[in-house]
Amino acid sequence: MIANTLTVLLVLAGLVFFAAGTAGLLRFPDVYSRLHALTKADNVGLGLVVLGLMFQASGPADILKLLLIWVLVLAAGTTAAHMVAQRTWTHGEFESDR
Amino acid sequence: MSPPGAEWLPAGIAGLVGLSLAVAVLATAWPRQAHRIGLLGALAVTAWVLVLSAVFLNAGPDPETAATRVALGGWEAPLGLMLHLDGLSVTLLVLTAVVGLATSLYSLGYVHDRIERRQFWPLWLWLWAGLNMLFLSGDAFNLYITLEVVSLSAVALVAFTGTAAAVSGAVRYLLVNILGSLSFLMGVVLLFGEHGVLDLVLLEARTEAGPTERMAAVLMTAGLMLKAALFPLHVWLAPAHGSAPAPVSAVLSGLVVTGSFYLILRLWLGVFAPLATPAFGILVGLLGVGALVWGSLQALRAGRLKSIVAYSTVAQFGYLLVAFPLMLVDPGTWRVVVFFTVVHALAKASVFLAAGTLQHAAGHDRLADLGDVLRARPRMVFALGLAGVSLMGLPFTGGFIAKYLLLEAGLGTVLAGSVIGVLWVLAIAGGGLLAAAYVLRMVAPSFQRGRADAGETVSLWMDWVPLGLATVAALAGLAGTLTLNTLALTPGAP
Amino acid sequence: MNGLLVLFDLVLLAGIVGVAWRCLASTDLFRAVVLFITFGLLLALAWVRLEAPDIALAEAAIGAGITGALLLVTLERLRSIMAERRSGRPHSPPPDPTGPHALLRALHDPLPEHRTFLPALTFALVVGGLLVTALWHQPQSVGLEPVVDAHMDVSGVDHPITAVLLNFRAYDTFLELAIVLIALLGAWSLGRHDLIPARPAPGPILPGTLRLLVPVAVVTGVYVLWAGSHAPGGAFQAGAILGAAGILLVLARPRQLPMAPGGPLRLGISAGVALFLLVGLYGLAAGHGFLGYAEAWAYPLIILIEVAATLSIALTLVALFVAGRPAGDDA
Amino acid sequence: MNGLLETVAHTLAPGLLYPTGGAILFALGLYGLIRRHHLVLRILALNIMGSGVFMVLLGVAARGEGPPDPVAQALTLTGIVVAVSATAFALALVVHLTRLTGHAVMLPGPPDDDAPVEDISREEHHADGGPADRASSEDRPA
Repeated sequence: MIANTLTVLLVLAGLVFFAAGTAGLLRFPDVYSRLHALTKADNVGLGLVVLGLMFQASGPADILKLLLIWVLVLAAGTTAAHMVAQRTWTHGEFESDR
Repeated sequence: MSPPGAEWLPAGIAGLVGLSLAVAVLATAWPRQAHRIGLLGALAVTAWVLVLSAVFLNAGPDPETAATRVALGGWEAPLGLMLHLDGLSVTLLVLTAVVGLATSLYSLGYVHDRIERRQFWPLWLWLWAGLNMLFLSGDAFNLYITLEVVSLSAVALVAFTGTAAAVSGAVRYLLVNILGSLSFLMGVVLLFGEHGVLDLVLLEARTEAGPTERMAAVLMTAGLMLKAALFPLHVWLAPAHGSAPAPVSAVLSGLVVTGSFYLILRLWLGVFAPLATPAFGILVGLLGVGALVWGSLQALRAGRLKSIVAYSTVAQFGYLLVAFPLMLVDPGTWRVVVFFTVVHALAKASVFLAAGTLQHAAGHDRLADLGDVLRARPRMVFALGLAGVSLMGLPFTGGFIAKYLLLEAGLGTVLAGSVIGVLWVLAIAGGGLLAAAYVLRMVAPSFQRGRADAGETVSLWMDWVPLGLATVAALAGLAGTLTLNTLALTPGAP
Repeated sequence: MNGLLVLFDLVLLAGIVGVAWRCLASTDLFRAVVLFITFGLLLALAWVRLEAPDIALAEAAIGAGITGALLLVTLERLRSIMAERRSGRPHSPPPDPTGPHALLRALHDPLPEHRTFLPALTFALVVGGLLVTALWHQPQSVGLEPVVDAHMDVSGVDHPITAVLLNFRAYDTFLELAIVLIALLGAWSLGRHDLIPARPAPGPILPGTLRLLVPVAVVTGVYVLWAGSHAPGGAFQAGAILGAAGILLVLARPRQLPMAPGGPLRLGISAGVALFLLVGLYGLAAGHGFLGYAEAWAYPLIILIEVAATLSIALTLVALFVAGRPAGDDA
Repeated sequence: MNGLLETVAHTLAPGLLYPTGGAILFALGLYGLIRRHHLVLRILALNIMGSGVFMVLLGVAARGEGPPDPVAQALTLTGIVVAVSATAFALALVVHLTRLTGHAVMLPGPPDDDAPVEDISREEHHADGGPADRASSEDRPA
């Protein structure tokens, strides 16, 4: 019961971060601030969702898998953000971005 | 006591699939020897098909199912996949073997560049294996997969010369093929959703004329008509077939298109049989008349030899549509239709091969400037003429017997009091006249006076194979009774 | 709870259809491709809702991932071809729709886009409407679930989808491998490959991440392959994951693709099909039927085939990403 | 009233909702295929049509109470792999076509009298090596 409540609360908190990140993606003016909103919100939001789901895991193996997913998304997201930012820095923004 | 050989039949059927696949895989993995593997493979597959059909004709089909069915991996339908051999598949397998062997021999001379040989042979052997599997498949979803094997390798063969015309034709051909496959697959999904089985025999036992069957019939037939280039869904054919290398054109016009048509026939003889109504038959027949007229007119105004041949495919397939309403009146007509397809495939392949030789010799295939080469190469003129005579349907050729039987069926409907039957009879007779006109266009320059210049030398294979295949096409009439009797060994065949 | 799920289904479907619509209506190719990748990921969610985790995995890895990478590299190639042409010789104009044979060509060729609106709309509405009608009139069929279930104990594996793919309908799966191979042969027949026109990313971040990700991808691929015998996963998903790792490696050094030796590469791409065929022919000779296994040997043979298939699929997907044939193949 | 509610509830069951969505995707892809001329968009349209087919298949398999039909799911997996193969090949063709002609839209078929047809059986075409190297020197006459 407590585990379920914690799960719901943590996942909901994670969703708030996702919503904020999405709003930032849609509303912020340039690539850099959008990346900032997106990656930060996704990292924390996904962390909270993963934390919440850990209470539903059936064993340590599941918990490890969930953690692994989080770490991998962090690594992939960081690299992608870096590359998008670097491309924008050297080549300028896409026309359709403005 | 079953006749000799019957116990080997199932292993022989699965073995044919295995053999044609093994040849293709070997050529893929070892492209340096692909042409040698291809030649040996072609001979082996042809021999296997001939022995298999002899055993099948001797032993006869399983009396219970009226066909010989093989459960792959030992899993019977509905769980597993069944291979299905009956008179219809035997006929088309033999046709494929004959045209395939001729094309392989011809390609030995035609594709001689070292790098192109490495590209051509594996793709061609995959195409051949795909066709064999298509004719043997007895499962709706497996048919979709074999269709994809056939169409992807066919498109690759159209494109592999890498010229703008060829690649442009191939892109068009690929999009059409994917669309046709998806339409077919949607039909399969509908049937599976309603009946929960994929095996064609089981499906046939469960179908009745409901909304699912109607929609599935529309989707699957339209998809296959696209692939078979049946009028009015034929517009992709001339660019693809006309710009491909000669052996590829021969296989496309002779076998690939025939494969899709085979599937339409198979479905309407079995699963969709309850849906055929006279009004539907008349609609199809009218499309056939349109195909005959339009395709012939295009062939009459085309300026390139290969374009003429490509458009004549559109026209000749009109006969198959015209025959549809006749089938509804006299169900036995379907055997004549298959016989016609066989003769057409043989004749069409030899015309394309002959056109390839002439193009090689002259360096182009513009009809207006081909006279010199035609005059210097009587053997090619003879091959063109012999195959053309079969396409026209002059007496004593296979084409004559096929058209005679079609006309007879048409007259039968007229005598039975059908007014529209007059149109079918006129179309069949008129189509022959139009065919005579465009066939004469192809060979006419050789009768005019002028310079004779053999042009580039051609290899022995390219010189003799078209003539040999044309002779087979002309003599196919002798095998008419055998073919019709073989076809009678098909489940549910009237 | 049920009502919420229905609401979720409706929102998801609306999203899928909406994204597909925006993708097809887009005038910007890059935007269309990004929307298509989004479409694939949303589809994966739908497959989860339809209790098809295997398909969701495959859709995310193959449908969205690999297809997305192929589409993006195609756009980059088209862009660099165009740039080259613009700087070099004059651009040949697109085909002229009017001209001597305008009417005849209209039969062959697509009409101008603005003239296709009504016919296309009517056609699509009729086809869609008929489909929906047919679907709504379908009775519920039992399907093949009970039959498969009854044979699970003799299939050699514990996961029904793997049992269907590699035992009951192994012929389909074999031909599917063949189709992947034929697509590659087709792409190779068009010509030799050129370097991938990607802009190399300077700095240590990408190589560093790859050093981390590629081993993880290999482990994940092997895990997904192994899991396939009793849980969602299998050769195709594993092949796609390994293929993605290979594509990342290619992308990291676009200016210096490795010189692949012809012979071993050919063997690698055809290994899956070849081994599958050998096992199939052995089954025929041993009396279990073509592509059949003795019950005791089913599990090891299935695993053997899956390993070879995974390697071939991964290799073929990377080769399809690079497109043309490597110079080594002509030797 | 009750009958109407029942119909709505029945329609919204996943086993009917998703097949309907699949039919819509199929029709949408068909529409896009006819409307759009750029070949990459046409390929996307065909992929969307294909996803529609898979959605119908999986939706139909999930109808009813029991576990979903594993055969339908296996068929879908096969279909997805076939689709990605065909897409990869189609994209390679489009790139090649663009390299030869400069545009990625459908060209008219060879008009009968002036289309160059490559004859690979003749020697002189191979002075420059294999078919691959011909790409830059060949173009379609406008």
